[in-house]
Amino acid sequence: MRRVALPALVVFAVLLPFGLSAAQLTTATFVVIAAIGATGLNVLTGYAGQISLGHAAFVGVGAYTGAVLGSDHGLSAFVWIPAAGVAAALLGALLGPIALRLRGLYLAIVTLGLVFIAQHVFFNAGGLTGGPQGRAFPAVQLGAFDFSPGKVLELGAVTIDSSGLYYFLALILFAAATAFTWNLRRSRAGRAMVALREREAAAAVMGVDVGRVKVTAFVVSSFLAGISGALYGSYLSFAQPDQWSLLMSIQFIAAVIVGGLGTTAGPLLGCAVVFALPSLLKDLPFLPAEGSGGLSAGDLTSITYGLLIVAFLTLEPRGLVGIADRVRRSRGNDTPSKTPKLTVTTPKEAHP
Amino acid sequence: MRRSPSIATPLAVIGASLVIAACGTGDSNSGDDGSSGGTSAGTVKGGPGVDVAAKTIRIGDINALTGPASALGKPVAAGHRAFFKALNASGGIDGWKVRLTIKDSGYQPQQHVQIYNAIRNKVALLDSFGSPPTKAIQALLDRDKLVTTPASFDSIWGADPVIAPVGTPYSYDIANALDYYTKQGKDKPKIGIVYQNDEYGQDGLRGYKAAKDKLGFADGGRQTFKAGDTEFTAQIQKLKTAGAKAVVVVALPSSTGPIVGTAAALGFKPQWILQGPAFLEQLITKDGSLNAKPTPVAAALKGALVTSFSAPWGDPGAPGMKELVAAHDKYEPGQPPSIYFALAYASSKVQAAILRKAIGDGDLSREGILKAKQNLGEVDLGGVSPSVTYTPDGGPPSTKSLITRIDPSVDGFLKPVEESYGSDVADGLGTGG
Amino acid sequence: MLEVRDLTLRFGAITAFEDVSFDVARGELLAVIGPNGAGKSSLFNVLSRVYEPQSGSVRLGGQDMLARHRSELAACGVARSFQNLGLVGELTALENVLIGRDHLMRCGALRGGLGLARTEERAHRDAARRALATVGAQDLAQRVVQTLPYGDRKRVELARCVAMEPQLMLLDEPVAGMSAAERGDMTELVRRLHRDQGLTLLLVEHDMGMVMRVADRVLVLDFGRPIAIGTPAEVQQDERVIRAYLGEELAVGA
Amino acid sequence: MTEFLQLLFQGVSLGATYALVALGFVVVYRASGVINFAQGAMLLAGAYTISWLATDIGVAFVPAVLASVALLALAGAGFQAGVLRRVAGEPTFVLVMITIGAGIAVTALIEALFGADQRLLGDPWGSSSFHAAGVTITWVKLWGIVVTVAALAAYFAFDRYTRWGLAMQATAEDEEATLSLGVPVARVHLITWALAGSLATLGGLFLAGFPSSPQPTLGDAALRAFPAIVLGGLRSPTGAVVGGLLIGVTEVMTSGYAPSSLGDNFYAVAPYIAMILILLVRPYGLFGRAPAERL
Repeated sequence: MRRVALPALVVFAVLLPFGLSAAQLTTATFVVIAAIGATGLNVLTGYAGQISLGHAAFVGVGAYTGAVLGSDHGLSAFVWIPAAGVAAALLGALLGPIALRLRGLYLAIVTLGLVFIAQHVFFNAGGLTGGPQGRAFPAVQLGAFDFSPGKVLELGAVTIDSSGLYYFLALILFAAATAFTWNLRRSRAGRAMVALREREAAAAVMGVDVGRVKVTAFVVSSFLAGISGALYGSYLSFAQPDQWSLLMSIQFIAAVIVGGLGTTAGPLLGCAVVFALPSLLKDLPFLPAEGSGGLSAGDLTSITYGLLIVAFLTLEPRGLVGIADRVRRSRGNDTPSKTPKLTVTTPKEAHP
Repeated sequence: MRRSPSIATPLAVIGASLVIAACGTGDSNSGDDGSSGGTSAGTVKGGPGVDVAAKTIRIGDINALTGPASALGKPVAAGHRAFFKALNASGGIDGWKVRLTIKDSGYQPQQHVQIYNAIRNKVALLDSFGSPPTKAIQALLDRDKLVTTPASFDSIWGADPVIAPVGTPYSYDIANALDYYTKQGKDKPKIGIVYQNDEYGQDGLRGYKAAKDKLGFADGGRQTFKAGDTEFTAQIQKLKTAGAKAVVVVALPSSTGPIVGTAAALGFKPQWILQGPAFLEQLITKDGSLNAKPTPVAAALKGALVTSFSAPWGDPGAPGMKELVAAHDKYEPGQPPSIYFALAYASSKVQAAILRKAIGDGDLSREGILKAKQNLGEVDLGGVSPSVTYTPDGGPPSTKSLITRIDPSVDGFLKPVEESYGSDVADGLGTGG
Repeated sequence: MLEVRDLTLRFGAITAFEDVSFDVARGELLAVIGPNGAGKSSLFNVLSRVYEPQSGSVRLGGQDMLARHRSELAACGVARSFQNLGLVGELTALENVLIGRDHLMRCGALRGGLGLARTEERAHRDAARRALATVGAQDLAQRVVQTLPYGDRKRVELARCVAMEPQLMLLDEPVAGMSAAERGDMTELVRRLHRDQGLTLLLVEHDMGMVMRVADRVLVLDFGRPIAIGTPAEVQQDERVIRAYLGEELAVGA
Repeated sequence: MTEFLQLLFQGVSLGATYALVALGFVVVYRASGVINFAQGAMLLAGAYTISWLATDIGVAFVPAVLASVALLALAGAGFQAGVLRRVAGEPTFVLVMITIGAGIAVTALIEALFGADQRLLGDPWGSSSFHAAGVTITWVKLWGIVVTVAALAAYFAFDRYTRWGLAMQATAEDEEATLSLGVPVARVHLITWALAGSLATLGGLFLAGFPSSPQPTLGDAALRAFPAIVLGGLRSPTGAVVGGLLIGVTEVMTSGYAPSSLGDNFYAVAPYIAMILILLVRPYGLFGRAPAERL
């Protein structure tokens, strides 16, 4: 079953752009770019159980690193894309020690603060970020490949435009990220993360260096966030500091939860729902045309979007992967996949 | 026994895919895909968004009907609709009808890009709401040579040939207003500024700084805030302590109210100078209409100077206003009178002028429309907004400001004091950036 | 090998135990018994550095254990099991045992993620399988732990302790909640580890039958104070021990 | 000095509003371990309901406020019973995510129903004020402080002297044990959510009062109350109040006195920085204690 599924998925992903309209391809590209970042967050939250609402800050750091190195210093995308990951990872490494002291939702709120602090820095570091006015981001140039709008790649009869190029680049990086985390999960560090998520104190007694594992999870997570940010900024071509907002963090965490925490397919599925759904909903035929008075399609989209999250998680708290499991089980084969439940240890405090 | 766990090494995945690097990218022969009836018929050459056989032209409007700017986006969309409905009803442009496609990006750059890619080959002209979203698609607009009218007055637009802003840049408005204000009195008063910490605020600040240097008034303090703040006491207190006689407000209406209200409560009553977007009719009364219940800040706003986008509603001094009000009453009666409606109406008028010239030239291709825009010359907006001029040299379409004073006793609450005010300060500003 | 001196632990006003001192010689199996609330588990939690004692010292092979962080204990040669199981339910038995070998592995996340840690991984998987075989659980390797019966989980946990290759093993109630047959198996297993492999063991247990069968010496705690230490036979005769257990069943024999 | 006093008053009045919002968070968190991200939307809904009743329907102001408090209490309880109860026992973050989804939906619904324009609140105070020791005191701010104090006193009395308060405390300590004692835990959860709705409404009322007005961005203020609850300790009602005041004063004071080298609008992040610094020293907030570690 699995042996057929993976190649089929790859073929599907590769052929997808040729069956989509320009707008749908744009959406798909954003989804795959986001999925790289979500794959990172899945390591931190899904594997290691650390809830972060600060993902947007790392995405932003990656985007600006890419812009400064790629645009201002004219370096190759071979340099600035990885460098974006490294810069974000460094920030992650700095934050790890703070995370060591905090548990559960305390960490969530502190990382929420990180988003606001990062935005403050972005707003005031005008030399790097353009300040409030925002700045342009470089188009990817990989050797002979130019990803700027207006450039096309012709492979025989097939023409791939700028959006398509970004799509494939993002797809390759996403595949690499997924392979990395898949391996990770089945190696020493990944197991240690899961142990940490389930029983932090017990894991430590078993010899797991809890501090190092947490920092590692933060580093991997923010590295992928940085890569995602570099591509996002580049594909979007322009952004202001308020782009890297709490809303973006919430979308990321929603994506990994809706997709199914700690699962391999979760980040991509979740991103497809969270990042593509609003634009898909808007095109529903029964919605009123924009500006035709009454409820606007935009408002209806947001309402539907919020309600879908509520309804979905109420009915299937394990996410999309949980639904896939149900379908499979109802067909009577296969054991349930190992979808972990994220148990936040709610600290019981004594208070006076 | 299970095989040891691994799928292809991530490095291998990247490596393999880079093998294709033998080929490379080239330029696309852009623009001519996806248009319906793109071939020339009769004497007019078609292009994307142009149906030569049916004689229709489609204009896209990526607006902000939801999200933080929706209070402004909705009247803008209504203004566009009303203008083109009226235009089509009166026979269109030499028999050509204009169709409008309105989309909502919620003021989000990412959504804006997605929608742009969806409609770019289906439209001949574009309206794009807001600076950040428009900047996100600017590179794409340049590539597609799609003439675009932004609902945004950033100075920087003047530098891009495909962008056709309809109005005076923010910085010019501030410079003109300060020039006007300082020339009313004999001595040089202290003037402060409160501005929103974003690019809109920054452009206003640019005008303020230029005016301060040129006009030589004293700095009464520069205070910033974040959109959405409700607490302004500290900022106001500092302006008050500095002794500012006049204060420029570069804000959105949701902040203008608290700023002016806080000042009033603290007994600080400077001459307010509001940048155009800082004003909204609902700042004065409950629903923005003349006889509705006044707001708590209405009294404090009385007498404030506003660099308005457009003449007051129904202004008899503006010949174009009659036609505008008629179109409003007939096609968009549900939309309360708004300067944003008038602004959008005027910008649609410019779009119609561009199309008229392109049709006259017999070329509705992207290149033809761009050429028409660059060579359009002056467009008289009937006093609704100061007239605009487009030339191949670029630069701001207008450097003149419509300066008004808030008067809660008139419809629309704005009374013009200068219909088309220009100044040396403004003229020296350039496009910045 | 293990020297505990004057160890005291308090939670606010409540004293968990006070002035506990004892030694465990290399290759010895010392059992700690006592009525509920005597402080046995708290003692374990201090030894595994979960609780911070107010005073006293713990030395292992001459090293000061209280200066170490709890995650360093494994590398110092201390392994422990947990009363309520320290297993990760969603992982397989093999993966759980592998967690116990974390301190013996060297490859970090980067090599692991890039798939460059496979040689090491394979070696440790083999070791983990051997540990599972030691406790007779080799067939459970690929089973997800939360689907296993309780007795099997206990064995997997013991396998993890074995896989940690410790000098000193702390077992917290290894037969609690087991059926009689399972108890017998587990007792035998512990005895084998002790006798055949020469492991040093410290055992907290309620099941006197097991204690009497496997322990070299027994330490009795009551209300946080050591009241007796000696061979099983000596302790059984001790008057204070009998008094402490008054009203509680002192299950001797099986 | 006058300036300092003026800012202090503004800080305290802002802090009082944060305290109301923070208490709403803490009440829910104590009983269920969930941080209610829909608190901002509830606050917004409360402010708009008051505005709608008082200006569109024409209900007198005080009854409008009371009715809104009751309506939002019902809505809170309804959300708990209709949605959250179904997912009881699921991982905390699933519940938190559900509150985020609900928040998005409610905020969009309000915008769809009322439009994005600003509205009048319909309060009797408007911009009226008086002066004391050179400090301008607007009536709406003063009433904000008075109502906050009254609400807090009522809450603490409820918490301390009624059996529901005791039940809430017990549920917070150990839900299973409480259930086994025969305390109707389900009803306790209903009550906490009803309380959260009421407190949010009062918070919304004073955030939307002069010089502000009901507008869709008001809900963001709930985000500023986060530092308050973390500062105080997520489970401590006293902490929420102290944290709220601290954050309000910090915000206004840094707005007034922070050097420009800290960047524009430093005041907006000062609460978060204060929060992180305090958490580094006290990881469970000023009033929280580290939990006994469980293995």
